[in-house]
Amino acid sequence: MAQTRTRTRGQEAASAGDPFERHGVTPERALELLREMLLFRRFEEKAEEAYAIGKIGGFCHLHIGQEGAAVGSILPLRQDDYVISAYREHTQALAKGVKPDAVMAELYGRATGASGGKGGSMHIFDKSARFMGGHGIVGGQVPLATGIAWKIKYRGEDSVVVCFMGDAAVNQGGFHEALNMAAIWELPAIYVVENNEYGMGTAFRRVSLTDMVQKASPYGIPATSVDGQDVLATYAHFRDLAATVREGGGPRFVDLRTYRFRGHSMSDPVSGTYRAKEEVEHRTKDDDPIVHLRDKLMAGDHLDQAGLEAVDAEVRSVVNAAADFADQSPAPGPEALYRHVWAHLNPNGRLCLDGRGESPWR
Amino acid sequence: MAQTRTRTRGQEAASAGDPFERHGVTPERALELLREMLLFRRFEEKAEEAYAIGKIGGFCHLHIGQEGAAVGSILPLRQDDYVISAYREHTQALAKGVKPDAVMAELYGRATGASGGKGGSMHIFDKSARFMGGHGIVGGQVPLATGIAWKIKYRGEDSVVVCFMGDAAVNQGGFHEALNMAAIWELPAIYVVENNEYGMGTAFRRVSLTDMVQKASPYGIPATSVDGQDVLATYAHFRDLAATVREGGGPRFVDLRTYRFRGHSMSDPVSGTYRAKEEVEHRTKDDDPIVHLRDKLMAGDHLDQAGLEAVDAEVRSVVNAAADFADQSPAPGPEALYRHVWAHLNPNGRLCLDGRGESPWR
Amino acid sequence: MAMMTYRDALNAALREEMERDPDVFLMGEEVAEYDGAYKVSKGLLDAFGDKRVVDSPISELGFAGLGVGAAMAGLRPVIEFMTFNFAFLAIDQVINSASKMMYMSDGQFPIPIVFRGPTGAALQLSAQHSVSCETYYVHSPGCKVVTPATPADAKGLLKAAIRDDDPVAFMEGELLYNFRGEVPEDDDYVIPLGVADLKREGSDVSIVTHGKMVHIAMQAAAKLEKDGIQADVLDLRSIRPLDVDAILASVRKTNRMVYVEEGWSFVGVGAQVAHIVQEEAFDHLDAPVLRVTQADVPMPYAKSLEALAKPTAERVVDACNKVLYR
Amino acid sequence: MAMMTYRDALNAALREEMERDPDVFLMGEEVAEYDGAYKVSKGLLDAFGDKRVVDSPISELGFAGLGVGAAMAGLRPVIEFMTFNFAFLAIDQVINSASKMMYMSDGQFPIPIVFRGPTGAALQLSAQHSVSCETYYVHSPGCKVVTPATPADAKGLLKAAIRDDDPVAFMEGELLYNFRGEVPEDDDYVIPLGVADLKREGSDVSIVTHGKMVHIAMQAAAKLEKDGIQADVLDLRSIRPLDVDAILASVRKTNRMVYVEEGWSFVGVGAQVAHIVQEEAFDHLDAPVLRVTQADVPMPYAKSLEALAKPTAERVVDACNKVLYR
Ligand SMILES: Cc1ncc(C[n+]2csc(CCOP(=O)(O)OP(=O)(O)O)c2C)c(N)n1
Ligand SMILES: Cc1ncc(C[n+]2csc(CCOP(=O)(O)OP(=O)(O)O)c2C)c(N)n1
Ligand SMILES: [Mg+2]
Ligand SMILES: [Mg+2]
Repeated sequence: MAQTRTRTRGQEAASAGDPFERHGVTPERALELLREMLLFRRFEEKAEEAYAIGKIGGFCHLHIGQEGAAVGSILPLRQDDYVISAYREHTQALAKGVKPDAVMAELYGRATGASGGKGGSMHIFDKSARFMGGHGIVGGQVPLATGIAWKIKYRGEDSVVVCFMGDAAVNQGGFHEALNMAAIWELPAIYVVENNEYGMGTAFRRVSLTDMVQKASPYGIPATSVDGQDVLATYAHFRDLAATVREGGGPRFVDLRTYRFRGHSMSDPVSGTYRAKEEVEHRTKDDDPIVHLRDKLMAGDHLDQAGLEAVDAEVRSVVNAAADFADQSPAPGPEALYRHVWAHLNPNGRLCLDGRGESPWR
Repeated sequence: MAQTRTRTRGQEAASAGDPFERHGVTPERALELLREMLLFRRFEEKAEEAYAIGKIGGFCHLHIGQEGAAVGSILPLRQDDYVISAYREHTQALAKGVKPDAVMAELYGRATGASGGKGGSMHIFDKSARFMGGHGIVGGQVPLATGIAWKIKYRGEDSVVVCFMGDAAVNQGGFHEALNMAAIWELPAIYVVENNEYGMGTAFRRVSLTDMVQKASPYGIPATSVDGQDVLATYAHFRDLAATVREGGGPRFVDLRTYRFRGHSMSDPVSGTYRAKEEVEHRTKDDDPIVHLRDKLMAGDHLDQAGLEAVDAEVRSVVNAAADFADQSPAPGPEALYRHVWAHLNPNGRLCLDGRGESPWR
Repeated sequence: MAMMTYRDALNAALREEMERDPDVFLMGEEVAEYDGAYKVSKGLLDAFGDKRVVDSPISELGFAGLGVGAAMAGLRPVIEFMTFNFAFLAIDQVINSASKMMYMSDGQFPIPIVFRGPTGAALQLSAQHSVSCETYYVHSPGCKVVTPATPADAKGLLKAAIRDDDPVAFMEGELLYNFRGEVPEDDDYVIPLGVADLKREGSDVSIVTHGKMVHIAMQAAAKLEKDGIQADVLDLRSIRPLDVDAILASVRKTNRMVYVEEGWSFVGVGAQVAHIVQEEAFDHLDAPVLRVTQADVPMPYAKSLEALAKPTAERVVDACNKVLYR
Repeated sequence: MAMMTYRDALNAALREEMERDPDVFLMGEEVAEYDGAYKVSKGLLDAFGDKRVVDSPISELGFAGLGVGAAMAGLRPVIEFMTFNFAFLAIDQVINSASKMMYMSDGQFPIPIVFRGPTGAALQLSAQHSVSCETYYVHSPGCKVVTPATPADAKGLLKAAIRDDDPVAFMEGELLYNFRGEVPEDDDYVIPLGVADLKREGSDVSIVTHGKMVHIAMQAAAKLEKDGIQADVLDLRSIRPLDVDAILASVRKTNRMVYVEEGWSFVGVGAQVAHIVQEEAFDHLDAPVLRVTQADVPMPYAKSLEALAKPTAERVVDACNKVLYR
């Protein structure tokens, strides 16, 4: 089978030399990646704060710890490439170019949010950024991604679609159906498992006898594995993959190994129930994608403490501005309730049938 | 991965010797297998006739050509093993011990049918024979089989369940979900694809880039492939597999290669649209499981023409008796309409709400 | 006008819309090389090629979702379910993705998709192949439901459904495919969704119905006529949008209504229509609204039982007599 | 009697039934090591071990089907859906397998299975996590639907559902889990399915409802009382079987009815109940039956919109006033 396993960590240990050169990423670009990761970290910390004081409601799934995976996989993409994801998608949206203001306002449920306040944390959409959501049914976005890839090929375009999912999503039947169709029709899709080893409280090894890279083998889709905590390796990996897929190489499957530093959602404890405290502490301390890149940049003299602090201050101000923007934005007014259920006002018949008499579609 | 491919035909060509000895099947047993296959062939030819004159209605999917697959996989099982299948299941039911009378009466829609005339061709059930249906949603029986296997393990029994499906069913998500659960819980199930190369008019190679044996690889389920037109090889294969699974070896996946000699259902032409006439003629002529075994038995002097004719006459009389039984059986009466929708008469509330006032559950 | 079958009318609608709009494509099991399990897509592969007429694997959830994704990205898919019975596997993508996408995204992603195929029973296909699926699709906002009864309606409504920017569950009838009727040949023969059709005019009782049951209703009306009873037969044609005005107009005229529906009664479409009528025409009703539906059982195989389970013209006549206190 | 939460009452029911019958097991996502996403199964893994309290992969179609197969073979599975929103993926196995199996097999294979989990909205979970799923399960014959509103009902009805030989969709409420009330401790406290409960007695108007909305109805009744209006609040408790007699008795007394339901209105449960009432108590109705439901939109996230979308006590009061012509 067409399976290669790129154990990036292993390679790195084996081969010496400059990590930037090795991955073909300039230090300047690496600094941009650092800035993005830091922005995402601060953004989510802000969301965490806002949730605690009730400004954000519902479910809120943080991506903290997984920033390297988002940045490394999405930054190499073009503006006209598509990204689609599940419900842990704030930073993926940001990486694809959705404005921090719009994402934060969505979390706050405001009319200025990316989805007008109707979607919330799990349903961030931005058509102009080609960020295709934000989906809450585990695995539900995978067939959608196949459809987006279908459209790209149908129209003879050279975009690609990158579809993110969690490790638990591969146990959904729709995943299999969608990958098989992408394979037989050679669609330009990259299916990426953000493999943080847990689906809520269930360790992946408890629900699978095989490694993640095996999951695409019945479809003949080439699969690779890459360390998402190493943003340079991830960046290089996706840069190369996107080029291959763009040139008509057909779909790819990636086991993007990472770790979630927070609980599954805001109500889930970080550790204790299904992950030992030691495990979480160890991973959080020793496997932080931001720390990894910072250290490399500093070791190569591309960054010093002052530079780091400047970046941090800058992203903090972006985040604070986003929070202020959200805070000051209006909640959607009552006229929004019935808007956009249907594409057009219907001249005939009734579309809305709740007997309330408030809908223009009555 | 734990995959072995038993290309039975290849082996056969390579190794010489007595086919009965090689597969550990006595000529006496082989004669029984021949008799069963012949019974099934005649049974289905009768059904074909009955359909043509309107005694059987609805969909009717014949198994003609695939008798070796049914006989070779089911005859080695014990009475307390379970079999479950899709809608092309007449001969599998017979092989598991459902009476020809009951199967034929079911096809005729009579009260004496295996399912009281309520199920028809696609839904043959016989609890006492542990024949678990007869399911019409492609792939739908696969999770059910996993559940039956779950019960066997739950109760600490040593039965196995054999689950049949067509080659198209592996493209259903439920197949994947069900196999994964059987794998992680080490359930005593044998999942068998009756790989007749076509799902209706769609050749398997058009909807899969890989071979059938690949389909279980993400679950770590050992997979084998066997020639279903060679009933001796199939018998030996399933005898050995059932023993392994019975001893706690966990689930297995089998690519049981075969060929459908008739159209998909009664309205589908045998050849011409999606299968070339030459292909069908060649396979029908040169790869008939009954002919294969007959030739081996005759070559080994275990059977002569008179013997064959005697067997044929005997099974024809069984089939004719079944048709007579069906013909003379009553159609289910009106009292059957509302019976067995619910397990018990409900003392409270209404279960049946069609406003007709005819149901005892009103 | 041309005489043609319901099947050919659907085929013509597909063909014309595919010619008109290169973004329209057809995908489903056996739709291409096999010309469709019920031959609705006959000749379309030859006419449009395998990029636009596509045989899918048996993966209902997957290809329904594929269609929704393609619609998000700007295409106008027509997804054929071989029958809606198999679409229970795909309904998550219809309800959770297609029907909610535009709302969740605040209008950014309309989903112009048609899910089409037969609903309801044919002959002796038993429990798993005979479900009338309207209720499952019409309950959730965001999805339109269309149920043509005649060849002309099949053509005009399918063209409207394909041009519509919302998801549409377009429900045909296996037993209707061979039904023949006059069909306008005009390329722009589009019947707007939400306009009921008074298939027969009367004054004594309103028989309201949709889909295949229109023909049962017409038979019942003919029988009633022999008894001097004149029935309105109102074919809703689409259940969402629902032509409430036409329903109320008929009931205000006749003061009595019978709803005929192929599927199960409990929370069926007729229950909702009855509710609307009692709410909005309370003082006009001279009798309770009655319904004629499938027996509240899974469809049995045996011919004898199947006949008892299905709604019949006789049952409709009985119900009409009842609301007429005859 | 003991004061306990709805959550603990469900837990007690599971525990008692698992002790009573070794064939009962619980399977679902996070039900074992995590004690359940909503902690309904707290402590059961410790008490019964990992053969009987089983964490499944996220494979709703697969483990629902597994449950049906196990039930065919003689076990009594309780399958937890983390919420019924996710069960759209599994509904094929509920409708096409569980609900039809006994009929298709002419009584050979009853399916004693319970599918349970929360239905309807919690707080700000938006479109894909807030659907009230009753209609999808109650439409097809062969499946019972139970919707407890109080801790005592939760316990007594879940025990009944587990002992029942038919498939039961047992629909809880995320917002009910912390609700406290008196619960009989008797091991044989089983509430028969199909018996509605008059949660409050009045004479002026019948508020009929089920599930979480019972509490909204009670609030509305309290408000109405201040205006001198006495309302019956009838909690159906199960939708199939349906206690038609209790509904009719209440309406025959008050001559007016309002149905309150958490979900969408179009072909909702209330439409069916309204239909039955107008059919069977036509002459007793002094006003049309009105309904209070979710707005006919997918559930929006923003607090402001969510509040508008959900049914409220005020809306129920308004509807009552309307049927009272006040
Ligand atoms: C079909 C479905 N089942 C269950 C859930 C509830 N749920 C939400 S997230 C989740 C775990 C998913 O884990 P994984 O795919 O690994 O993603 P991660 O949360 O780790 O990013 C579950 C069970 C759901 N949203 N959809
Ligand atoms: C979910 C579902 N989709 C579609 C169908 C219609 N259908 C019935 S049989 C069949 C082909 C199945 O082929 P295969 O699995 O290879 O089995 P075979 O008929 O060859 O035995 C199809 C598409 C169905 N019954 N169920
Ligand atoms: Mg995960
Ligand atoms: Mg096949």
